[in-house]
Amino acid sequence: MSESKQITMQQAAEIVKDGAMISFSGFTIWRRPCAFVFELIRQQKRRLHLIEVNSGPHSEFLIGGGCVSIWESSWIGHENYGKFGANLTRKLKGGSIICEDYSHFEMGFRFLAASAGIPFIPTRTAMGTDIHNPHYDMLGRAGLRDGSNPKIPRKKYDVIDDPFFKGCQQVLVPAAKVDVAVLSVQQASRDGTVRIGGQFFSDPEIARAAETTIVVAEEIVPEDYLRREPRLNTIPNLVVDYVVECPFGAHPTGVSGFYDADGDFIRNFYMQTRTQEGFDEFAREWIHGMDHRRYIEKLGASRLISLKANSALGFSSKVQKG
Amino acid sequence: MSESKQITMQQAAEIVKDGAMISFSGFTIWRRPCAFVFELIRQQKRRLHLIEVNSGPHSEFLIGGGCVSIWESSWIGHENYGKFGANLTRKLKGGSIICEDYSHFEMGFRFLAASAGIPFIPTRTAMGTDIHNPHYDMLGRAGLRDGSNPKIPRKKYDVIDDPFFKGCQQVLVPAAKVDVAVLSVQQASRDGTVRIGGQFFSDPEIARAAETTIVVAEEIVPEDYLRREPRLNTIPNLVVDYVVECPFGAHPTGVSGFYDADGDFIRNFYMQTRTQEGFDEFAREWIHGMDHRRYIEKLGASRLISLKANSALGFSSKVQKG
Amino acid sequence: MKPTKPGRDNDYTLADLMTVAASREVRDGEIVFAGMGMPILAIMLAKKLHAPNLKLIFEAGTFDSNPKALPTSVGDPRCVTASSRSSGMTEAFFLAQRGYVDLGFLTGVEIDKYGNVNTTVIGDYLDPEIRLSGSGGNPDICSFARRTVYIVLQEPRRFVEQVSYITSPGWRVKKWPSGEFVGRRELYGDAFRGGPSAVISTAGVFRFHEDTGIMYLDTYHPQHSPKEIAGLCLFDLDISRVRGETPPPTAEELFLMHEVLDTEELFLPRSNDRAAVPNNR
Amino acid sequence: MKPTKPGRDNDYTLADLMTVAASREVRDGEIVFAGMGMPILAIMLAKKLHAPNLKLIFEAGTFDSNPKALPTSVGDPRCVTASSRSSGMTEAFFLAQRGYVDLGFLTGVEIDKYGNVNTTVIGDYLDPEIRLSGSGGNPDICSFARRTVYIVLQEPRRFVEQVSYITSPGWRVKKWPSGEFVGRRELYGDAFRGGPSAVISTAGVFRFHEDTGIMYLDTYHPQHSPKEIAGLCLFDLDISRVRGETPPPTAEELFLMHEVLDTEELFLPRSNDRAAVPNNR
Repeated sequence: MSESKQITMQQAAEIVKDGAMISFSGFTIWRRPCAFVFELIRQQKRRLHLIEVNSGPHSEFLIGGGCVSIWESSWIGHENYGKFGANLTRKLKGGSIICEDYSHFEMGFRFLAASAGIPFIPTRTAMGTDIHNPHYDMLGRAGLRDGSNPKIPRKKYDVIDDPFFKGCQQVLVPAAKVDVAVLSVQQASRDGTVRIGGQFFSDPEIARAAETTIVVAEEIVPEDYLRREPRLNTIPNLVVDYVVECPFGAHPTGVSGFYDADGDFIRNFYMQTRTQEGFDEFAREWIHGMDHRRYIEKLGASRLISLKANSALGFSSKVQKG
Repeated sequence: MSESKQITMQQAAEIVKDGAMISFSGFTIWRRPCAFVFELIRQQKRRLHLIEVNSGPHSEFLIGGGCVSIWESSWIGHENYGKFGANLTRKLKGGSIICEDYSHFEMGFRFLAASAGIPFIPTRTAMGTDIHNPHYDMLGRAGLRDGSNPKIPRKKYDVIDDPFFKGCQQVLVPAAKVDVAVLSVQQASRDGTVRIGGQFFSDPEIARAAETTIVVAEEIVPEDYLRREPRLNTIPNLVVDYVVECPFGAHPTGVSGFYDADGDFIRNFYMQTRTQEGFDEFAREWIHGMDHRRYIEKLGASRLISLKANSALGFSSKVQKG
Repeated sequence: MKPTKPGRDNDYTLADLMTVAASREVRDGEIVFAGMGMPILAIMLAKKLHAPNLKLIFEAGTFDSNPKALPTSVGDPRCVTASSRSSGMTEAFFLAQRGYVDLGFLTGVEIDKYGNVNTTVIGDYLDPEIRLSGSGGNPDICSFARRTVYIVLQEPRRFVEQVSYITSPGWRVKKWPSGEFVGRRELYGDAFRGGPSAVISTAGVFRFHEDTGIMYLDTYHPQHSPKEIAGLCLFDLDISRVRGETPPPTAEELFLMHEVLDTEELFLPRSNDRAAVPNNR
Repeated sequence: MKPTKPGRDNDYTLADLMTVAASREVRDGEIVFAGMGMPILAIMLAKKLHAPNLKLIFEAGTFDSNPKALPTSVGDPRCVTASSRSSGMTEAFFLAQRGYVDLGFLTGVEIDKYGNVNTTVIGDYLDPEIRLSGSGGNPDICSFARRTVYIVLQEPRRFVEQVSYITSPGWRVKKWPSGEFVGRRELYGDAFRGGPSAVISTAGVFRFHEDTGIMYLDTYHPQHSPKEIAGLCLFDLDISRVRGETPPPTAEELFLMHEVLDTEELFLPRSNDRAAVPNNR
């Protein structure tokens, strides 16, 4: 048995300092560490630099809560349950947030580079688009590419000629280095071994890209159980610094094999938070003065049962998807 | 059910043309497609450019058989059963083979780059060593970096300054593009889905780096059996062009969960083939005029049983490892 | 399941027609990289009809997927069912960049005559009227696939001379740092594989001229006319090559869409309201 | 298993002594990247004694491995048993390059006074006397680990002023294209993490001067003397800092090595022949 890395949700959120660069697991409305994000909002984090492969409801919570100064990603929305990031849009118009756009693959490759310990990686995606428009380098326009934050690259991207094959132009995208990565996963053991079910998205890369990696597991399972089938484990213990146990910790996003995304909750959040007043009301009801146990109680048992995955299928056969 | 990609071993070997760039699955003395290599020798392939993350007994067979003109890799030997590549050494001294040395990680990253569709990748390994000595660029010395073979890069490596972070020097290594990759695996279905047991080495990268990918499976299993647990599959069907079934197809190298490496066979091969006459005698006994069925019969049932993996352990509890 | 009567031949919605038109863009044996909504429905329909050997890749990490229940998004566990392999995004990105993808299926908010697509902002990027969801994998799939099919609502503000922001590259794109327009083939060099091949709108099906890369009308949906459609574009639409009406859904197609694929009416409402169009990401 | 009597205190082979000396280089909690043979034995011994929380990485793709049976090579299925994760080489390479590795454990054929190691050729690379196995992961592990321990046979032709070919970087290395020697820290820049920290030979244990990076003798094995060892090096060996004899194996160490770890005598023959040394890749 190894040393335990288990801590509480409150302790985990305290690791994130104001101004930190932070990234999360998951994909759009799946496996987002929402309970952790609610705790960040309760702890009134400020000036976070959110950097993600793609964003979702958890990002909208954090942005609406006033915690985020920089959003660097490729996409934000709620899939079928809300087209855009209403909170991001509002803060962008109000000038209180900087948006840095990359393409989806570019963000993925940026995390891959950071996770591989290399400063950049070539790609030839999205050439000829306004993503590469030098006037739209928003971190550069804000004077943030001066090297004072060693994790922010000095250029948004660079271009070189391929020295090896046909000499064509290659775009270099910089590593996405982060201070803290927080992953919502199905199972972890106290030593930090992680087993993700279903698609694992960019989570292994995000875990290795960070200085500090926190895992929020639906369930903590015995270490020797996970070690019986090492090929089923997604992230080795040595990459993980802290482990938190939190059932339904990704709600209202979904977790393969555990529960579906809560479309009603997400749609209501989207509709309600098109204004800051709406967000503040949502936060009073669902975030402030709550903890995760009270949040779950408020959702209620029948709602959780309807979301629960059928254990043969890996997803709910009851939930209304539309 | 999908279309079948199954062909015979003889048909598979016919895909490899004289002068082709070829790579193989596995790691030193594990999961090497030796039965396929014996068939290449029987078909008298010539001027192959063997490019591998690391080499092993299968490479020594192919080199001893006179099939290889260029060896590009990081290591050759037989682990505990033979220190060096006796056949490579002899051909190198005789001037009939070109050796291009990279480090192990460099070769791994080169295959990663090819498998990702990018022409190079940065790394900072092996800096300051003679691997980067420009006088030791052997393909360059042989005039092979002129672009006439579009898969051979114009430089062995290149150096640029990191434009994004601290400005330090980065080594760029070129993609390892290959014509044909041949993988020895535990299970495949006729549609090309591959399930590798144990460590999968660099096999997914090698499979994607090639124009044509051939899988030699210990057993062909039903497609719907593999599709029941997609996360256990290592390589998706769309990457694989052809599938061959061949039990004990990696002998004398080992296959996790199926059989151990045959140390006696490898040691005898190593000792016997320090001269070309020795190799020719080995080839008369084990390769020419044989097919895989006769080879297996010659090994004999008791030998195979002693090598066979214990199904709980994944390796043989009987074999003498020393 | 008891088959229900597919209904009369012309008893279909606009969304049905668009889905069917999209499904006809798929060829058998192709590797298809799909976004959600109408694209996934169209692909699943093609697989049940004329393209049984197509292989479906989901961006979040599954390959040759055979979903039994309709996924609502790419991250959905429903994508994994009976796939050849399930893993993560890096592998999906590598496969696309390495050239395994024949056909991409996407949606757009704004499109110009060269097939440049915008899903990022309406108005000035530095002071936007509307901030949209952003690129997602739109430019990536369009960069790497041999052909890309777009689904777009037909409105003058969406079919424009020049998009507010090029999210996804068409046939003439911007060369940086100057921003001058150049041909896609010239900019992409040996990475060139193809580009937008068709646009399916609420009014018709469009394709691109082989040499100039300029959009032209191929077929018009019933109750529309080429001239009317030209009036719904802010650029000068070429209607000289129009082949006729977009063929309507067959009874078999309608049955499969409503009684087999989208029984929950996630993307295809059954109402006969011809204005019903799909959720357009 | 019935414990057998460990034998008298001095009843050990040279290979036993070297393995024990190597195991003492491991600190508890470290992440260790190991080559096969004596390195793996030394690490497994350390884990059973003073470093229960060390985590073992195998290059072929397993992390925090806990082998029950002694693997004979890194690709061996025995590496996978009870590991935290088993996968492939790219992940192992990424973890090393990303900076997760504290300690590397390697062997060398030739070594110079700056700790440059050769495992590629003896003689002129362009016309070699002997072609060796090549680099393998030797330079990679030594480039990325904070400390690296080498195991080398003590012979004058192996402890040389300058190696025939630098396979693995020591404390002064070649800067290309000129090939001039520069300090490792200068060349590696922000990628600098450390370098060779100890050499365990058949005659003694060596370390490197903190400022100059030059090798010095730390301890000598029983039946050797510092002067004799200096005579077994072709460079001028600093013996001014020698601390005394290499401490011999304890009864517990011998018991664990022979009765628990290497019961098959794969790497540690039981004979009392002091010349017995391990297979040296």
